Amino acid sequence: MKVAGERGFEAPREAVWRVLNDPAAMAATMPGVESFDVQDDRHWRANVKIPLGLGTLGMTMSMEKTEEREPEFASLAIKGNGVGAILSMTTAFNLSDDGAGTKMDWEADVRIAGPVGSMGQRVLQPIVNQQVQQVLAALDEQIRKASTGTDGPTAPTEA
Amino acid sequence: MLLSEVGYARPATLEQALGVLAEYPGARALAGGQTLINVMKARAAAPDVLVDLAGIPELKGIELGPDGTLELGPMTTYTELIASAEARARPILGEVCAQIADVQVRNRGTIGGNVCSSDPTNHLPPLLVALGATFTVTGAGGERTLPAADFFLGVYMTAAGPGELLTKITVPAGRSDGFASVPIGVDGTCIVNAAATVNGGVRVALGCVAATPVVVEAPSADAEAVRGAVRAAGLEPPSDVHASADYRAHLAEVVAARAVAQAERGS
Amino acid sequence: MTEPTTVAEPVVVEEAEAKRGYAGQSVPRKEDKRLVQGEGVFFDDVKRHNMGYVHFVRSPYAHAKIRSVDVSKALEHPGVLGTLTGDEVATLTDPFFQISSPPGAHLRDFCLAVGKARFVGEPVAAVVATTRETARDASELVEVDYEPLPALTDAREALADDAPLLHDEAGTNLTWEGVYEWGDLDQAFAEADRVISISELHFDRFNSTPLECNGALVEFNRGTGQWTIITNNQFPGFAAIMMGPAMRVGLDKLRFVTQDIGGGFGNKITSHPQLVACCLLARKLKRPVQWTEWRTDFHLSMSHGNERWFQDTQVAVKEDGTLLGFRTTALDDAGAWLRYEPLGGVIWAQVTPGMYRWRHIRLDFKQVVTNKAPVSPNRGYSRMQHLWFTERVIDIVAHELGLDPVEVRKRNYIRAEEMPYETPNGCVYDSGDYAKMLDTALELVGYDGLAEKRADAESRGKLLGVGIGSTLDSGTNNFGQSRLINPELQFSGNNEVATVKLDIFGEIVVTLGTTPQGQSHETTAAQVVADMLGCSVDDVNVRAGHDSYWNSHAGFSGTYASQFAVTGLGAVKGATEMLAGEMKQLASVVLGCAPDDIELADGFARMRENHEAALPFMALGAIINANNAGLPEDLDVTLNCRYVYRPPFQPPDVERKFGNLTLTYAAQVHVAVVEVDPETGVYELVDYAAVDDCGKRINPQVVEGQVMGATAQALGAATHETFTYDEDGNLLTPNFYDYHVPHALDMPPLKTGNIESPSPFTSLGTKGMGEGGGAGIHAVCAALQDALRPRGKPIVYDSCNPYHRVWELLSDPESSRRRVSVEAR
Amino acid sequence: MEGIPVVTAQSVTVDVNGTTYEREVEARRLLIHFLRDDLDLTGSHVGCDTGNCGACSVLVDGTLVKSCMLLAVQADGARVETVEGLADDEQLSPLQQAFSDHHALQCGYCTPGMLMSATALLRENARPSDEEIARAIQGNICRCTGYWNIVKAVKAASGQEVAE
Repeated sequence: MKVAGERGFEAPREAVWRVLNDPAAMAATMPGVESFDVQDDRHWRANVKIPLGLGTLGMTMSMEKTEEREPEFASLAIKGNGVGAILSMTTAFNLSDDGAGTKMDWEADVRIAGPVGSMGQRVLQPIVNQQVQQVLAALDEQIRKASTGTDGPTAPTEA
Repeated sequence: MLLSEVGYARPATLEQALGVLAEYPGARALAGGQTLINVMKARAAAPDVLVDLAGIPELKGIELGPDGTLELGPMTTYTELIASAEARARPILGEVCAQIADVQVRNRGTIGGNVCSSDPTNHLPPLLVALGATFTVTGAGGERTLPAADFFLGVYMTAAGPGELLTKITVPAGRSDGFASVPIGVDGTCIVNAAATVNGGVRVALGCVAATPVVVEAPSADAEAVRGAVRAAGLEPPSDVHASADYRAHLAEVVAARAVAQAERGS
Repeated sequence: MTEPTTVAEPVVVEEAEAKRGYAGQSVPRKEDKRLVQGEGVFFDDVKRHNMGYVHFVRSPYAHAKIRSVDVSKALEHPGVLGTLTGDEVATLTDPFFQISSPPGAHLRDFCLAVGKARFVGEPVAAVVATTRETARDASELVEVDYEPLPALTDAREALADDAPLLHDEAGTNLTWEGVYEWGDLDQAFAEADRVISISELHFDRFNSTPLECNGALVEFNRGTGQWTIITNNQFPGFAAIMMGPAMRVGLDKLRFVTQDIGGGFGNKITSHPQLVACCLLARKLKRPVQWTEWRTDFHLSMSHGNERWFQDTQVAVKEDGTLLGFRTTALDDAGAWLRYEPLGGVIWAQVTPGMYRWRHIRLDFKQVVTNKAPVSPNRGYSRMQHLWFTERVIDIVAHELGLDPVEVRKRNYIRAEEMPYETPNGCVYDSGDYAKMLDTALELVGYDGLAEKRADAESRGKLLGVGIGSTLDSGTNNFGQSRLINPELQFSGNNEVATVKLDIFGEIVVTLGTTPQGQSHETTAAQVVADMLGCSVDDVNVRAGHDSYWNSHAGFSGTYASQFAVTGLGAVKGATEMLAGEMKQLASVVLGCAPDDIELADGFARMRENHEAALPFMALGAIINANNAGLPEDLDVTLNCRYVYRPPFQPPDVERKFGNLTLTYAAQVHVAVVEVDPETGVYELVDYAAVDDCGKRINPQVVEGQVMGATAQALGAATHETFTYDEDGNLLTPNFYDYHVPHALDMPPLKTGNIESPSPFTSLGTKGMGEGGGAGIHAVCAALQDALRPRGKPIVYDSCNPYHRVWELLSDPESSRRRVSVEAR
Repeated sequence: MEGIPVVTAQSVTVDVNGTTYEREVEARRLLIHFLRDDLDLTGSHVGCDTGNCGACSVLVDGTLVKSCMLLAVQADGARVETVEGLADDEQLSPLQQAFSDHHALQCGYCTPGMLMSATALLRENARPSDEEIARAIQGNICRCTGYWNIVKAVKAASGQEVAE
């Protein structure tokens, strides 16, 4: 399942790049992160509990930065292993200057297998979309925080 | 088919229920269970604790106010709603509930469960959004009321957050309503559905085309006007084995117009 | 839906011998009393002390290397009794015997994935625990390290150079191919006035989803080394042949026990891998183990029907619609393993010309493996796909040439006076009158008044269409056809067994080799026996189910391929004749007359000329079993008779791919009337007729029940039932949420009719039946194509037409039309 | 606030077809497994894992439900009716007899659930129409019969004429 979009940030490209490459900041954008550890500058691992309304989906996620061209492009491969699902995702973003701000073009290819997958695409596709929206909203917050130095919430509000 | 280990509590009062929900962050309310138990069978969800709401009298019942306002207890089953004389004040409610699944599911499934599970193919989210219902959500901090349209946040996600319960659904008076769908087989899962009211303006809520109901206001009840309004909404529906995104978008126009036509006939 | 209507007077083509008896009557079913009380015994109802519950760990990937399987955490889980992994299986067992010639013969198929997983849902390991829930809990603790590989999910891409290779041992995804050619194609195309080309037609993947899934309770007797397998496998003869060599044991070490089975439809033939896993676990853990397959497991991993593409079809036709011949390529998608395949590569040839007289036919059959669930027989196995193809061809030809599909059928149907009819490939259609069946079906839907109905539908904004599905239900396989697949195979003919005995208190006891799943064998067998012995059906006790311990099974025992009325009842008849002969002989000794002077009637063996000289059956039973002193020494009577029925088959000619592959040909003609909502593509069947001819009917109600059930399955397959995969090999319809089977409200009004053309080749004039419902798929496809004609004449090219596909045909008829071209010669 | 108990297992007492059973049962155990595995009442069946097929249909306190979408603990204190309770001392009920008379079953796997749905219908509606019968058994999948004979049998059991 492919999703893609474009998003504007009111922050300079370098600031956005920093957040996108800071594992701790990124962890704060992901829903339900319980623990996070950085193995090296290209590999991270996280234990997450993705809130799904009817319950949570526990997963061990491993992320690998597969390509990087500072300060404009990076791509990541993410693998998640959980009881109900196996997730694999590749994502990439492109940053460009947009006046004083930054424009991010992003795309992701998400694949889910396992019992959660058997719940049907009608449910999965919107779930993926809403998770992506949450990540982007949280990313906004992190970038705002990083560029203004104010303390915002460190994680998205759980619905 | 086999559930993960789970705790079970059967409170007798709303206060007790909220207490358990507050105490266990991984707790979920169990209403009729006609969605939740199945999701648990697939182990796509594994709540730590189920809080069975069946023993709480204040969550049941249907009351018709003097102004025609209906107050629905969320633990009202579809069957109870269909049989309710009061609920006939807004006949579309019973008509739509009678199309949901089958006798067994209607006997156990509740209207509160239907909206709280917020499955995009459910019947009641678009219907209650179209009717302009309001939902009362109760938590430790007290009660709040919000429009149905603001209640649905995503698939399986609603504004009833952790530690909170949907405690009342209020449906305003009105008669000119319609509902149309394209289901998979007679009374099967909806591929697309739409609810409409023409009490005042022409208001349509579309189901199955996004994570939550999509509201479309049409300038008139004319079929072309309704279809045009749906087209203008720029839907990007999910595609699955039953319908491509394009087909869903097309069906959305058709069922919207049909729902409005039914509503017109009732006005 | 409304009650079915039946034509009041069945049309009888040939007056059968007028004889009063149970045969031909709708005798109430013996099975019903226990089943309506919930007292049937299905495998999952059986329990044993200390039994463990098996849960399979299944691959979430369509294609992945298995780097390791670690069960240590699962074993530590409280309540866990043990596990089984692919590594163990690879040392404890040999790969299953492959039916295929090379390269399919090289597949190494074990009961669990070894080294590689090849479809989502493939069992990779098994866990046994004290409760069902615990077994599943622990299965989640099994750590499998997968290395995902690209998945092959479209058969049409299987032969591409860069296609993922499923089985390294085979070296190709094309596991079997064969060229079938009969007649003179060049001549046919030279004589043709028109050549119709159809680039591609697709028969979709589905199965009949019996309501009970697979399963077993398996016990191992360490003293005798014998396993008792209480299971719902519907073809124990086949399972035994697969399992014994794999487990390196003789077949008598595998005792199969079955009582009631919750539907089969062919889908319960290939459970042998899971049964082997259970056997290994029962032995390893020294306790009975129980495996219940759940619905999602079944959809993901078990017995899909063969998906088939018909490519580059060319049809040679005369101007008047006379069909001369066709050539096509059938590309068959077998899924990941060849569990019963490549038999589908030949089974279709039982009905090579369909119901038509064309004599020049070439079919290139190619079977490929893909990363999907393995296929296995499904009601109408392999013939359904081919008959759908021939019916599609008829309608496309008729519509493209501007001819009436009814007339084209009648012009080309094999005629009643041509029966028995030898097909171009040497099969012999035994009897039938297809044109008369069509007339009956058309009359049932009021075909003459159809223009009016069309206009009425139009006035309501609907498109009305009528479609015909004519089909053959070939019954009683000649297993010799397997040699067309693999000349090395030592199979041919067919057989079935029954025993009939007269017990000490006069009880008549019948055992069958079959494993019925709703086909009413207990009842129909009792009817045959009662008629022959001159007693009441109530006096005949037909044992429920199957037990290989009873010694009433043969190599091909089971219930499959429309054959009970021929092989099963043939065996019953043979055994009963033997018993009747012995009873007469014994009575003649006691009564002091010749055996020919004795008749069996009203529960007595009596002298024809003197009904006072009579012995009740009880006396006969008592004499032989308990009071036999003083009987003549040379009296060879046991009153316990076993008979093996063997149909009169010859092995086919392997070189010419020629021979009689099947004994009987029941026929069905269905007519569907459909109304399409052109705004949405949603359609409804507004009328439906099913006319059946299965020769002599032993129990008309049972026959009609089979017709109705098969029809309902076909309607499901025609409208919503599909096993669709995404490009990663995830099944998108893994349970009844998304795999919509017909419910009561989905059923159209049904009218049934029948014709009786007794088979000249069977002892009772019967024909096997039950699989002809595929006609419904053909009829719905034809009706849709007819209904949509005013909207740009789209071509219905897929067997499954959910609303979205109909809408695509409506909104873009041209892309479907590009599949077809007509060349004038 | 005084918390109420949260249990992962508890004692459950049910009356099934007039017999009272008491068993300790895990909270996660479905009513269908409780009936089949714990009480050995194997008449009710399992045909799916999504609540679609209805083979497990039983009456709980007079209400028709699918026992695979109910936890056993939710039935604590309830009166349950299953297919095993339909016949009176081996004497088939009129409905059971009608199923046999009209060949409304083949493999018999869906039959127990189907009978319970029909029982619930006939208690509420003594003379249902074909449409009402079909609607009442909409939640019960049968893969053998195509439903036509089931509709006929239920109609006959209600004392109405049916076409032969």
